[in-house]
Amino acid sequence: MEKINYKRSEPRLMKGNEALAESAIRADLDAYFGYPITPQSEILEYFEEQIPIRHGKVLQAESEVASINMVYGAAGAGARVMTSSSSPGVSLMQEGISYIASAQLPCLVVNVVRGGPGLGTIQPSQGDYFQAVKGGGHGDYHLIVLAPATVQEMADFVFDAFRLAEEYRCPAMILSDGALGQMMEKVELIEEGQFPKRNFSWATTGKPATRERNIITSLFIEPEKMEGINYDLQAKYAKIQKNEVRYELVETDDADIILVAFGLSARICQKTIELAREKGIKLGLIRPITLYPFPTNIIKEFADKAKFFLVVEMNAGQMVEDVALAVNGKKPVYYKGRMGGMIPTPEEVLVEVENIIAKQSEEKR
Amino acid sequence: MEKINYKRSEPRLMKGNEALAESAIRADLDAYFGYPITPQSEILEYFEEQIPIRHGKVLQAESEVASINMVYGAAGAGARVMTSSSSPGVSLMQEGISYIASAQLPCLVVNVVRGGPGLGTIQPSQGDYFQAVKGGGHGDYHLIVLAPATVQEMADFVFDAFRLAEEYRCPAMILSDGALGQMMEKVELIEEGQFPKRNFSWATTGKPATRERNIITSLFIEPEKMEGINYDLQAKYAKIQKNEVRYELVETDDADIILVAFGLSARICQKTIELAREKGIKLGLIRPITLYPFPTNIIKEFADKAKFFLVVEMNAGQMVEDVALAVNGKKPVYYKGRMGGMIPTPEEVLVEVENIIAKQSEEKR
Amino acid sequence: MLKANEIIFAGFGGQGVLSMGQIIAYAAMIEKKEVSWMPSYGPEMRGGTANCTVIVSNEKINSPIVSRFDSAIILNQPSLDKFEPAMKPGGILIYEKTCLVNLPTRTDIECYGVPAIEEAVKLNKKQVANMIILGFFLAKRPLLEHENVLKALKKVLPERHHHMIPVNEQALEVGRKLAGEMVLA
Amino acid sequence: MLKANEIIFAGFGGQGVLSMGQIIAYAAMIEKKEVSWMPSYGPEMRGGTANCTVIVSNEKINSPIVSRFDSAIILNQPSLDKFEPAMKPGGILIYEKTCLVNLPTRTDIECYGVPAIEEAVKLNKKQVANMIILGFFLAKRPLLEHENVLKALKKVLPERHHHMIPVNEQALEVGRKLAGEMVLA
Amino acid sequence: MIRGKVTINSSTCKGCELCIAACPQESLALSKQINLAGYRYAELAKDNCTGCINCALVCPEAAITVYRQQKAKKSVTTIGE
Amino acid sequence: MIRGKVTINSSTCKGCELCIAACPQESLALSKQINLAGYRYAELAKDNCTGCINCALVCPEAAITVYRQQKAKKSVTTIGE
Amino acid sequence: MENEIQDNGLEIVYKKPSTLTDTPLHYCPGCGHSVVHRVLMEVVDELGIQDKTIGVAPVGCSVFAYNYMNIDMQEAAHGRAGAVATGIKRVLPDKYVFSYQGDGDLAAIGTAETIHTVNRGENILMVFINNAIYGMTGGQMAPTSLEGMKTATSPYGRDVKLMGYPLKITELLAQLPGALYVTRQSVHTPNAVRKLKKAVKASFEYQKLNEGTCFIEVVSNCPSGWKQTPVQTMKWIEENMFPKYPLGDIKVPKF
Amino acid sequence: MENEIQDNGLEIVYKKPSTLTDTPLHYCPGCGHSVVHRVLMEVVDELGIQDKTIGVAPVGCSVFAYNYMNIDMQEAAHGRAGAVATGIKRVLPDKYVFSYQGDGDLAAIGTAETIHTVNRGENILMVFINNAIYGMTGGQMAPTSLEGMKTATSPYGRDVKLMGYPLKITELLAQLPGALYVTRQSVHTPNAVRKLKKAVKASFEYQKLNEGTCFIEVVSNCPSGWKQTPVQTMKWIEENMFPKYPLGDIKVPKF
Ligand SMILES: Cc1ncc(C[n+]2csc(CCOP(=O)(O)OP(=O)(O)O)c2C)c(N)n1
Ligand SMILES: Cc1ncc(C[n+]2csc(CCOP(=O)(O)OP(=O)(O)O)c2C)c(N)n1
Ligand code: SF4
Ligand code: SF4
Ligand code: SF4
Ligand code: SF4
Ligand code: SF4
Ligand code: SF4
Ligand SMILES: [Mg+2]
Ligand SMILES: [Mg+2]
Repeated sequence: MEKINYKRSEPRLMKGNEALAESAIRADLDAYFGYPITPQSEILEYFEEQIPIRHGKVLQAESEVASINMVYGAAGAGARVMTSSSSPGVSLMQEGISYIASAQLPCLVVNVVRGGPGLGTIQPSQGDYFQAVKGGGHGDYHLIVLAPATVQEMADFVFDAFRLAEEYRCPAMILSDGALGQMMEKVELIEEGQFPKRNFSWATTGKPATRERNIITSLFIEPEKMEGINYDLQAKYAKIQKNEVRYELVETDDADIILVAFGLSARICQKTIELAREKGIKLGLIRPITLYPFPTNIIKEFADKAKFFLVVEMNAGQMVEDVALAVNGKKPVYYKGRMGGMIPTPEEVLVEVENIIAKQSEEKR
Repeated sequence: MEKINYKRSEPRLMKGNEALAESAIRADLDAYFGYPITPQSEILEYFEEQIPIRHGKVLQAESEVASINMVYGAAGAGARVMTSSSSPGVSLMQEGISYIASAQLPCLVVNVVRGGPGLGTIQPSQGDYFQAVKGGGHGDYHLIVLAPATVQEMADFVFDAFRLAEEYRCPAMILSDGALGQMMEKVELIEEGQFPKRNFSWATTGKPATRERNIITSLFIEPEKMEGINYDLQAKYAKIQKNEVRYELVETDDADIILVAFGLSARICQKTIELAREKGIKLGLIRPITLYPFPTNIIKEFADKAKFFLVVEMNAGQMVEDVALAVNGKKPVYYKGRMGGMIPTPEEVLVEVENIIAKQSEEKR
Repeated sequence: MLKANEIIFAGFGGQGVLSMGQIIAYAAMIEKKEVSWMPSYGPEMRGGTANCTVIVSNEKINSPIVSRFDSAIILNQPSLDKFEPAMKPGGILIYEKTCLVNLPTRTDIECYGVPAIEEAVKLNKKQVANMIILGFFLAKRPLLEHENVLKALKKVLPERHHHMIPVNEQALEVGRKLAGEMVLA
Repeated sequence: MLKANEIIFAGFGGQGVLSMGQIIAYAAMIEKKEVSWMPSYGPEMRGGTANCTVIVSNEKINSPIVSRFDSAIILNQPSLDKFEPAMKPGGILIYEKTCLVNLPTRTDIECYGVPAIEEAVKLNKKQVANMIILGFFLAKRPLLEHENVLKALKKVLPERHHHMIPVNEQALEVGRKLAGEMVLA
Repeated sequence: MIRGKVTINSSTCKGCELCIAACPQESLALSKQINLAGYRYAELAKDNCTGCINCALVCPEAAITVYRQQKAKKSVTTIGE
Repeated sequence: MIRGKVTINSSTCKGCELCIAACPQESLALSKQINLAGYRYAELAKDNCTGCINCALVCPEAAITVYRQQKAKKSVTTIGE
Repeated sequence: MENEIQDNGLEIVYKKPSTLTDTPLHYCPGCGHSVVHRVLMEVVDELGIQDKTIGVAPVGCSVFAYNYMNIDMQEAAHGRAGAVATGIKRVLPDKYVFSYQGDGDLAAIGTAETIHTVNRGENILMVFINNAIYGMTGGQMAPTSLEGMKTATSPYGRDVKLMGYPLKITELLAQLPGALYVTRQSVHTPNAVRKLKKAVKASFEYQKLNEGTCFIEVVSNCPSGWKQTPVQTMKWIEENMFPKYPLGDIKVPKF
Repeated sequence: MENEIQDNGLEIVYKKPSTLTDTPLHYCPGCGHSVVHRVLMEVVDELGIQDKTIGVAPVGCSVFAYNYMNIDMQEAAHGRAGAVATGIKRVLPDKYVFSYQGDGDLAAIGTAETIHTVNRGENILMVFINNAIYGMTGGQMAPTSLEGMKTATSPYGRDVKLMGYPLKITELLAQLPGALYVTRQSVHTPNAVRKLKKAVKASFEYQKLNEGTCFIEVVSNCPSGWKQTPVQTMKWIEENMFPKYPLGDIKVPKF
């Protein structure tokens, strides 16, 4: 993935949700459509406060179903547009997201995940990983999924998400969680005016005499044509997989045990590494930043070196499947997680690591 | 999975959709709620014709969102209840399904899949595999997913689905496709009156003085409690995985190449086996009948014997991930599929097999 | 008889191609044969092309989807254009005479043009043209017993049209007779 | 000074626990320290318990979630019951005197009961009790420069309340003084 | 009486007969022939058309063009009123 | 004047003062004390209550029980009317 | 706790209905939700239908209604209480079924379910708490928020031309043939509560007739969302809500 | 094809509007959808706004509207055309935006989006084709199906007490302050088509004023779903549809 050096403002202390919203305004957002839901209502509230006195459009929709379809319309009209919600609301958007992916429209969907399933809790969770990366809607499609781990990334990834979405005509998602949305950290925001708009030749802006009419649709009633669309999509995904993978390596150089974790869990794991190294356990962390495209290759590489992998998630074990697919049987892949709004502690992750080590050395004996 | 020998009626020629609906009436369905969508509108139409002159309730809802929430209400009231739809409609149900799974209500959701993503086509597809088995809604939950391959199974699996759903308090899904829904085949229906109703102590039927009030909810605002719900769910899923896996083996005894396919694809593959064996290629087929719980173990077993696996799907490659997870690197796992409403032919599957054989023997040299 | 006969019925919506297929399917079921009937469905339901594939077999049918056919009943031009190339050599292709502009050209299949509409008009029921063709087909390819075809007819025809059974039977007979007279198209 | 100080602020909604935490966080940021502020949020927003965790550190903060604390500011009984056991040995626990029925019992931590409400009433602004406690805390744990705390106060207080800055400053001072007078609870 | 004429696109006409029902002059009728889509199409059967455009207004296929005797200096439009 | 009395559950009362505003007799007032949930609660402050139940009708916490001088033979109900 | 008749010649004329549980209500001080809960349970008590009544709670502040009402209840997804209640009533036609929903739930995300439930004349009671705000999520604009009203998502006041007009959904519903009884009540005074209770009682009694949906809007308050004291809210209801949402029966059954 | 003025002194007084493409319409013979398409494009032609007009097609028989109208168009998910049109109009406020929807789309699954689009007074035109049936999916009951009407999902006739009453959504919408112009038109006669066109033209002109939503219901037919010949359907419209869905303006702008 491309790395751009933007000019940034002085550091500020901001909530993740607000940093994300402010960043979107600075990314020259044309329109936001959304519906309140904890723990992300601050995003809508921030826009309702700022957009009228700055630039862009904001509308509180009657529901998440309406929101995502407003996004579809505005994106189809060539606008830079986003919505945000939390788990139940994002489930309601699945049909719309499938349409957007199929019609190949760029946009940003933010999911500030909370504990599920059902109404669940409003505490942080990563239970929507599968929905985000496998496609919770119908048919074969993908979102480009970015997983921030800090308030700084909540802000920055807005730019990345729009850049990728627009480059690939593909909806992008920021998969965050309640803790990242609600917490305040220092953030150096990208300054306004550095992120130019593209001119989309396919957008429905009114057909001038000089071009064919533009049509935004996902309907191709002949299956041969629909298959063609699917081949196009798959080719695009292959390209994204090739070019846009992003991850972070933490103390992996000498590590013989690899933690894999994203978002908030990855920060927990960093603390675990600290604790482990104090005890002489050589832990390292692979933090997928793009969940789709998934950093399969780097994990594959480490499958040769590491003794085992431990995937730490705030869910019942979802990304662990993608890690196992990457490792492909070369080394054991374990899972440790908490669910329904609970957050694993660095200490309990360490205990898990130690238990596995003990078990493995026992097996050897 | 339990096998029950039901008394059956004389063979009839029926459309898959109609056989399924008739079978549901014979399974003493209490209520159906649904909304028209091709290629499954016959299900609603059949009920609207038959239920008024037989037994049960039927209601054409205003949408799929309404349907699934009516199902929630009726299931919570202890009724045997179902809905059906096709891909875009099932996407709209994802929030409701997550609620039902979380509130642990038994019910049946039928997805007669069509080509996606988006509005797509109305031709048969298996593009909703991920949505069905990984959970298209938010949070960690599963449906019990049955994949029929014949009109006979379209009918029979209704009984299985309700039995499992009610035993585990877990929503079940029949994952079919447009072809199976629309085609006619001979079917011997299970006769009425053999499938007793259970009395659910948890159902909201009005609180008598003699018991505590019953509450159907998926809200557990303390994350500790919500995690408890999640542990219960995971324990249930483990039990389901242990007891309810179902699959079919076709000519696998002497096979050195294993096809894996479900539903309509599996029938295509059977023809491929025929063609292959004429050429002396020893093909066999594992047909997962339950997609969740997935028949991981049997695939694992064959990983020791087979040269390679070829997963044949009417999608861009979804079940292939679950097969690869089961094989865990022991043997190569390949994918062959068509998308967006296209159906692979037996011949092209065979060509794929031959290509892989050629490639492999080339690699050896 | 062949192990299986894979038949395509194709024409405009409203010409009765789906019910022709269903009659064959029902009759085959009555004879305890294996059978599958697969419509092409679509927004084209409402006009446009309609077709169905019927497989009649003595063995369990695996793939209900076939791309090559033993028999074809063709009631319009687009269907001929689509399905003539998909015929297996030695197959039979029957078309309604007045519905085609360009006739089939393959020489490795049997082709028959049946004046079904003309004959149906003679019976004062234009709608039974499809039954004339069906009679013709079954005479050329005696897959099924006549009496079972009649039983199947009763199944497929909605109750409210049962008064039309006699004219349908008559039509089958007309087709059968035409087949006797006609050796090659 | 410690590498990091992990502080919990807890009480009822409306007692100003969240803004206490924010003032610390802002001041730390002004001093170019690393900082994170994490609220507990919930339907309890509307009454019930509210709390926030603040980490002030000289190094990059990895986990913003902590389960053991160096410092605690406690404004009601349920919070004491919940967080007293979570204190690290040697930590400091400060509570408002009139808000508790049962006092803290641990002996391996420093505990102080501050008569903040009483003092606030003296200032004719009951709402600044939290600032008195904050002043007290910062006197006992001089994590931050006073001037930066004042700057932070201005940040956290909404514009429309800026006329209340003086009384808040006064309150901080009162707390600071109380701390000087008080050696152990 | 004003003299008019219609031409009907026989390949797009679907033979719905709405024009026939709408013609106050009963000028229109269905053809004996069928077109490639399988429909009998509408034709001008009598020479009494007044160019009132009623038929065109109700034609779902926009298959009808209507001509009318030139009047003084009305400018040509594509519009039905 | 009818004699009445109210008792107020001081642990569930949230001190919203709706009862105080609704009492035509101005019989009620907030306590000086706070309860465990941190609220000052309503109390009967004067002895002029008529048992009109107005306060109970508006109390969100159902914290108020109202008593009234026994009349001839009205049967006891739990109901507000 | 107390004896029914006291020694001193006082008799109990009002006490907490027995169908209300002892769980402390989680609502903010002075919130109208609690009053409506109590009134509902008073009627259930009075009619003796605890064993025949099934309630549906929404997503909104009243999501926990089932903690307080000692009857069988279901918690519906946001906006879908109408559909859930339909599901229950269709399979248990002899039971009393009611839904309880806020204005966001019923009139924003649940608009379709609300309209079609009433249009089908489902034989249920729908209780609609109009507090002109999204209470639970922290005071955002609701479809019923008044023109110019400041909320968390209309910080400059509701601009009706951009954000929509206050939606009088009750008036719309009253026009549907499926609606049997439609009324707007309030909780701002003791008398209003008395009337509300009458309406609730009538609705349960109508439900036996299977003649259509009963719909009660309750103009309520949200001290937290409105940033007013409870006593202020009651005044604000009168001065600001009633002009837009006037009290009274909008449709009464004709028999 | 033809010259504008013929040799024989005849001039063209009616021809296919140029903004209609040459793609043969996929609709069944005699279907009203086609007529409405044509009328819309006649107005676009006449106002010369092809380059400023963006249409939104629904899911329903008119899903392919974009194949026929030679303008920029979007195809919306079932029921969501109102939301999609809102999205477009908000970011392109100077363009003419219209949605085109069937009765299942607009008044069943899309009820919430429809009501809130109009309630916000989105400055768009909504065209609503009421053919009292789900045409595309094969003739199932629609919210607007008449009492007793037999459809694929009401084979014994619509039982309004079980299945809901014919929904007069247009009347409901007219009451929303966001609705600027609400009218019910038809296509059953040449004169009806003339009036429809007037309404469409007025709506596009109102759209420039930014004063609210224009909403045109077109009482249309579905020969396939109704199992009638096209000519029969026009009579059936008059005899059966109009008594329930009377023609005419329901709300006109007051300036
Ligand atoms: C699908 C979905 N969207 C949004 C939410 C968040 N949410 C919870 S309650 C609520 C609105 C509550 O407002 P209202 O219905 O008026 O009830 P009140 O709290 O005012 O009583 C919202 C938007 C949710 N839980 N689910
Ligand atoms: C989410 C979803 N549900 C259902 C459908 C199936 N569907 C397609 S069109 C349609 C109804 C069409 O009826 P109407 O809106 O009245 O349009 P008409 O065809 O009558 O013009 C339905 C239910 C769908 N495509 N998507
Ligand atoms: S223009 Fe008028 S008179 Fe001429 S054919 Fe058409 S309807 Fe008849
Ligand atoms: S109205 Fe048009 S389509 Fe119908 S018959 Fe006349 S010309 Fe043909
Ligand atoms: S019963 Fe009436 S008089 Fe007595 S305290 Fe209550 S409101 Fe006042
Ligand atoms: S109304 Fe109830 S809760 Fe409010 S102050 Fe009075 S007794 Fe307390
Ligand atoms: S937020 Fe408003 S509606 Fe919710 S409990 Fe508090 S006062 Fe009541
Ligand atoms: S099905 Fe009905 S609405 Fe659809 S095209 Fe045919 S006639 Fe028109
Ligand atoms: Mg509300
Ligand atoms: Mg319709």
